[in-house]
Amino acid sequence: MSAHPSTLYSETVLAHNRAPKNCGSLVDATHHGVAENAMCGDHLKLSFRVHGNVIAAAMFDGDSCAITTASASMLTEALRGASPARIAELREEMLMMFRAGPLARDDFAAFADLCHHPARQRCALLPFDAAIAALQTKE
Amino acid sequence: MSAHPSTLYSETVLAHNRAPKNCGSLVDATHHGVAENAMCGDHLKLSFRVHGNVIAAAMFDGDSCAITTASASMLTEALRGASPARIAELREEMLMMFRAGPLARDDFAAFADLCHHPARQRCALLPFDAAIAALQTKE
Amino acid sequence: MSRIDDIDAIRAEFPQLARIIHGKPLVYFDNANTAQKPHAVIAAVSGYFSEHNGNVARAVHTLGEEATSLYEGARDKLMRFVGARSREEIVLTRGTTESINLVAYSFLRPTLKPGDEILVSRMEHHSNIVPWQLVAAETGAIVVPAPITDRGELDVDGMIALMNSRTRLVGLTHVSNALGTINPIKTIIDAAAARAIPTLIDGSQAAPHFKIDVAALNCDFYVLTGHKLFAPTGTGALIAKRAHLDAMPPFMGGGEMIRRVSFEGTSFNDPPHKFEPGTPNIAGFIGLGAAIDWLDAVGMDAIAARETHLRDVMLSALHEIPGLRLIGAARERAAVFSFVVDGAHAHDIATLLDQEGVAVRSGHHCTHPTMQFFGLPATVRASLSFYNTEAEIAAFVAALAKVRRMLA
Amino acid sequence: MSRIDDIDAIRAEFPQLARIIHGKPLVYFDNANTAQKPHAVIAAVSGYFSEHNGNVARAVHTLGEEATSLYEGARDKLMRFVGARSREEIVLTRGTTESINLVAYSFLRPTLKPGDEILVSRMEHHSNIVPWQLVAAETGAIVVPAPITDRGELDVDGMIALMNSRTRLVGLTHVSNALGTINPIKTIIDAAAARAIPTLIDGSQAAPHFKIDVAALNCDFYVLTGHKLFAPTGTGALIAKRAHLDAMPPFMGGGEMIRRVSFEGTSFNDPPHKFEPGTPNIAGFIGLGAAIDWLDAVGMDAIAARETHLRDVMLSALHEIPGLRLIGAARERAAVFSFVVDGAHAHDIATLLDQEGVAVRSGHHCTHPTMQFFGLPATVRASLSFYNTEAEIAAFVAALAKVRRMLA
Ligand SMILES: Cc1ncc(COP(=O)(O)O)c(C=O)c1O
Ligand SMILES: Cc1ncc(COP(=O)(O)O)c(C=O)c1O
Repeated sequence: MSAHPSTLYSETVLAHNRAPKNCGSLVDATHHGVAENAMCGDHLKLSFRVHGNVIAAAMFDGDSCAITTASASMLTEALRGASPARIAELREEMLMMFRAGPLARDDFAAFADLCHHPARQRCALLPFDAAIAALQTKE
Repeated sequence: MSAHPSTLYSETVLAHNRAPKNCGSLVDATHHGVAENAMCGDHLKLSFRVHGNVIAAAMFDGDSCAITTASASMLTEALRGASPARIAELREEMLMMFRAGPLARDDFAAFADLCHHPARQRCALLPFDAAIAALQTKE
Repeated sequence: MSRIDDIDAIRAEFPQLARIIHGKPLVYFDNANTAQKPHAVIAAVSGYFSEHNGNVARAVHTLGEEATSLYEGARDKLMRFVGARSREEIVLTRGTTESINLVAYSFLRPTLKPGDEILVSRMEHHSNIVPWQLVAAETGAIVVPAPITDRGELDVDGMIALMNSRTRLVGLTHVSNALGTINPIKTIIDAAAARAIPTLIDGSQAAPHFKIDVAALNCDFYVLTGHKLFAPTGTGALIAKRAHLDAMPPFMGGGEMIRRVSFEGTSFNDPPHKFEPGTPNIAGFIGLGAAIDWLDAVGMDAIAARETHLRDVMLSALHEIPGLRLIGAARERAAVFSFVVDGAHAHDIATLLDQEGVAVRSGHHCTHPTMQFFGLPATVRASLSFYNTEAEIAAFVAALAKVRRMLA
Repeated sequence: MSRIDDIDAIRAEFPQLARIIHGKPLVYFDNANTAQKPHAVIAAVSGYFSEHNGNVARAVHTLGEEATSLYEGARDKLMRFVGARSREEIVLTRGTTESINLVAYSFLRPTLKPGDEILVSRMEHHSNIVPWQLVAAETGAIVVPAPITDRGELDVDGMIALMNSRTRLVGLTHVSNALGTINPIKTIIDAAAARAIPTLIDGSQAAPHFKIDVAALNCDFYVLTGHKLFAPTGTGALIAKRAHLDAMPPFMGGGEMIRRVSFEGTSFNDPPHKFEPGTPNIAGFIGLGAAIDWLDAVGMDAIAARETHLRDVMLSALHEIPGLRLIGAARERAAVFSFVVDGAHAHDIATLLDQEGVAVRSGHHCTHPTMQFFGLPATVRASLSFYNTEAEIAAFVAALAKVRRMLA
C-alpha cells in the first residue's frame, strides 16, 4: 500500500521490451491463441508448435505495453522444451507471486513488484492467457 | 439544528389534546374531507357547514397524535365564522411559520417550535389538508 | 475476558454515544433503523479522503491502486464475515433495497410469466415486497403473502404449504425489523430447495447481531445493508450463488460493468463487476471493511451473548409497565421491541422521549402489511445494540413514565 | 481579489495534494476521473458520523431530524447550484450512471417500440450508451450514434439531421471526458425541442468547471456525479422537468419511495422521493452539500477563469513535445487532454509517470466508441482542476521527458 519506489520497470523488463525474444509469427504452429486486456484494449497473439508432448517453439505478436511484451518474451522462452501442462503451472506461480512475493526459483521474478500494482497484473498475465487459449483452439 | 429544549408540547397543545374542541361528527355538514399521514398511518376527518360564504360550524374526528389533535381543535375553532378561502391562507401562514418562526399575530403560534421538528410538521398540517379536501368534495 | 466486558471502553469508541440531547445523555435505542459508527470506521473514511482518494478499477497510478485495494479489500472481508464461498459471489450495492431490486430485475423479471408466484412472508420490510410487486405488475406474476401468527412468528407450515410449481422465489427476512422475530430460515430454505425454488433471505437485521454463514444456510441470495452493520449508509451487498450471477443479465449499464462497448454490440464483465455500474460509494465500502474488522476484533459471539442479556433485561422491564402492550411475542427474538401504550400516540411518545434524550422510532417501520395484521397504524420501536447498557434501559423506563404523565 | 488568487491557501485546503508519492510531491492530473476533496467536505462527513448520525425521513428523534435536514439541505444547495426550478426536480442518485439508467428504465422503457431511436453522440461515456442499449435490446429500439469530426468536435448538423419522428431521446455529453471537447448543447437542445424530442445532457465533466443553468438550458434531463464535483463518490443527481418525474413510474421499489404498501396494491410517494429507494448515501450527500458551499464561496466564475488559463498553458506545453500527438483539437475545450506518444504505450507512461509523482489516467476512459473513431486502443489523459499550478505543468513535462528516455 505504501508508495515505495517501484522496481517494476527493471533493466530486465526494459531490455525484453526493447528487444523481445520470439516476436513475430511462427511457421508450422499447431496452436494459436489470442487474449485481450479490457483495460487498455491490447491484443496479444501467441502460437506454438507441439511435437509429442513438448513445445518445440513459441512466438507472440501484438502491439502491447512493456510489461506485456516482456512477459510474452519470457514466457515464449520458458515454454520452449516444456510440456503444454507447464503453461497453467507457470500462470499459477505468477498469481502466487502477486499474492505472496517472489518465489524461491522463479523465471518471472522480474514481475514480483506487480504485487504493488494490481491494476497492471493483467498486463503480465496476458501472454499466459493467450497461451491457454491456444491450448484450447488447435488448428 | 441544535438540540435545544423543545416547546412543542406546550400547555396549550397538551390542553387541546386532553379536551379537544369540536371533536365528533357534525350534523348537517355541507363538506367532508379526509387526510392521511403516511408516516404514522393517522387518518383525520374534518367536516363543516357553509352558509352563504361563511363557515357556520366545523368538527373533526380521528384517533391522532397530540399535535394533530390540537391542530384540529384550533383549526375548527378558527374556522367558525370565517370564509372558506381562509383555510388556504391559514395553511400558508403555518408553512411560513415553519420556515421563518412565529408570525406577529398568529392563532397557531403554539406550533412555532415545529420549525425544529420537520418530521412532525405533517402532523400539524393534517387538519388543514382534510379541510382543503373537504372544500373539494362537497356532499 | 472479551473486549466487550469493558463496555465503557467499547462505548468510548462511538463518539456519537457521548452526545447530549436536550440536556440529557443520549440513549440510542434506534439501532434497527441505523447503527452508530465506531472511531475506526470514521477514521477509515476520512483517512481515505485525505490520503488515498482516487477512483477504483480505472487508474494505474498509486492513488487509484490504493483506493482499489481498499475497496476490493472490503469485498474480501465481507466474504469472510458472511461465510461466502468466493469473492465473485459478493456484489456490492447501495444496500438491501438495491440488492433485492437487482434480483427482481435481473434474476426474476426476464423469465416471469403470468400466474407465476413470488412467496414472501407477511412480516417483510417494504423493500422485500415492493420490488417483487413492480416486476409482478409488469409480467402478470403475483406476490403471495405467507401467514404469520398472533405471536408475530412465521407460520412455517403455512409458508411451506404455499410453495408450489408456480413459485419462482421465496423471500424471507432473517430477523423482523418491526417485531424482532428471528425466523427459522434454514427450515424454509431447505423446504424450498427440496422443491427447487430459489430463496432470498433479507439479512438486514441479522448480520449486526450474530454470525452468518451463507454457505451453510445454502440460500440462493442473502442480502444485507452496511449502515445497520456500523458502516456508512449507501453500502450493502447481494451475496448470491455464482451460477445465478453468471446466468443473470446485467441490471444497470455503464462504467466498469462492461468489457467492450460498441454501437454494434456490447459485452459485459464477469460477476461481481457485471452488477456494479458506475463509480461506487468507495469511502462507504472502505468504512464497511473497517466495521467488519472492528466486529471481528470484538467477536460476533460476544456481541450476540451481550445482546441476548440486554434483550432479557429489556423484556422484563417492558412486561412490568402497565398499559404497555408488546407487539409480537416470538420465542426466538432479537433485542427489538415494538409496543403501543394506552392513551398515547406513538409519535407523541417518540418526540417526548427524545426530549428526555431517548431515541426510538415510531411509525410503521416500513412494514405496512405487518402493521395491518396487528390492526395498528403505528408502534413505538426500541431496538438495542451491544453498546447499550442496563442503565440506559432504566433511563428509558423512567423517561417513558414521565412522558405518559405529560400526555395523561 | 478572489480567494482563488491565493492558490497556496486553496491547495492547503486539500490534504491529499500534500501527499508524497514515490518520494515526489503528488501532481494530480486525474481530475476528470475523480476530484480531490477539500477539508470542508471531509469535516462535514466525519462531523455527521460523530455528531448527527441518524437515518433520514424515518425518525422523529433529534438525530433523525438533524440527518434529514442536512441531507435535504444538500438537495436545496444542488438545486440552486445548477439553477433548477424546484427541489422536486432534484432526484439524488448514486451518480451519473444511475441517473441515466433511471431515465432509461422509467422514462423510456415503458413506451419504447421496435424501430424507435435513441440518438447519442459518438463521444459519449459508456454510461450514456450502455443503459440505452439495454432498454433498446429489450424493446427492439436502436441506439443511433451521431457523428463527430476529426477534431473531436460534435458534427452538429450531422446530429440534427439524424433527429426524426422515431427519435425518442437525444443524449449528449456537455463536456467529453476523453477529449475535453465542450459541446454546443444549447443548439442541440433547441433543435430537439423544436421536434418535441426530449434531451438528456451528461454534465459529469461540466459541473466541476463552470456555472450550469439548467432552467436556461431547458433540457429535459441533466445528470451529474458528485465525486467529480469535490464530493464523495456514490453521490449524484438526475435533474429533470417535474412533468416527466410525475409521469414516470418508479424504477426501484422499497423504503421511502412508497406511500402505502399492501398485498392488494401499493401507492407511491411524490417526486423526488418516488425515485429514491432505500437508505441513501447520507454522509456522501452531506459532503456534496459542503462541496457546493465551498465552490460557491470560491466562485464558479473564478474557477472557470483559472482553468481556462491552466488549459492554455498546458496546451502550449503539449504542443512543444515532439512525438506527442494530442487526440482531439476542439476549439471549445476544457483542461482535459488525451494524447499518445510515439513508441510508448499509454499504460507504461502512466505507471512510470506515477513513479515521478504524476497521476494521469491511461486506457479507454470508458469511451470505446471514441477510441475506435480515432483508431486507438488507449490514450494517456491529463485532466486539470483549478487547484493545479503552472509549476505542476512544468513537473509533468519534465517527468514525461524522463519516462520517454526510460522507454526508449
Ligand atoms: C462524461 C461522463 N459520464 C459519465 C461518467 C460516469 O460517472 P459515475 O461513474 O460517477 O456514474 C463519467 C465519469 O466516469 C463521465 O466522465
Ligand atoms: C428487514 C429490513 N429489510 C430492508 C431494509 C432496507 O434497508 P436499506 O434502506 O438500507 O436498503 C431494512 C432497513 O430499513 C430492514 O430492516
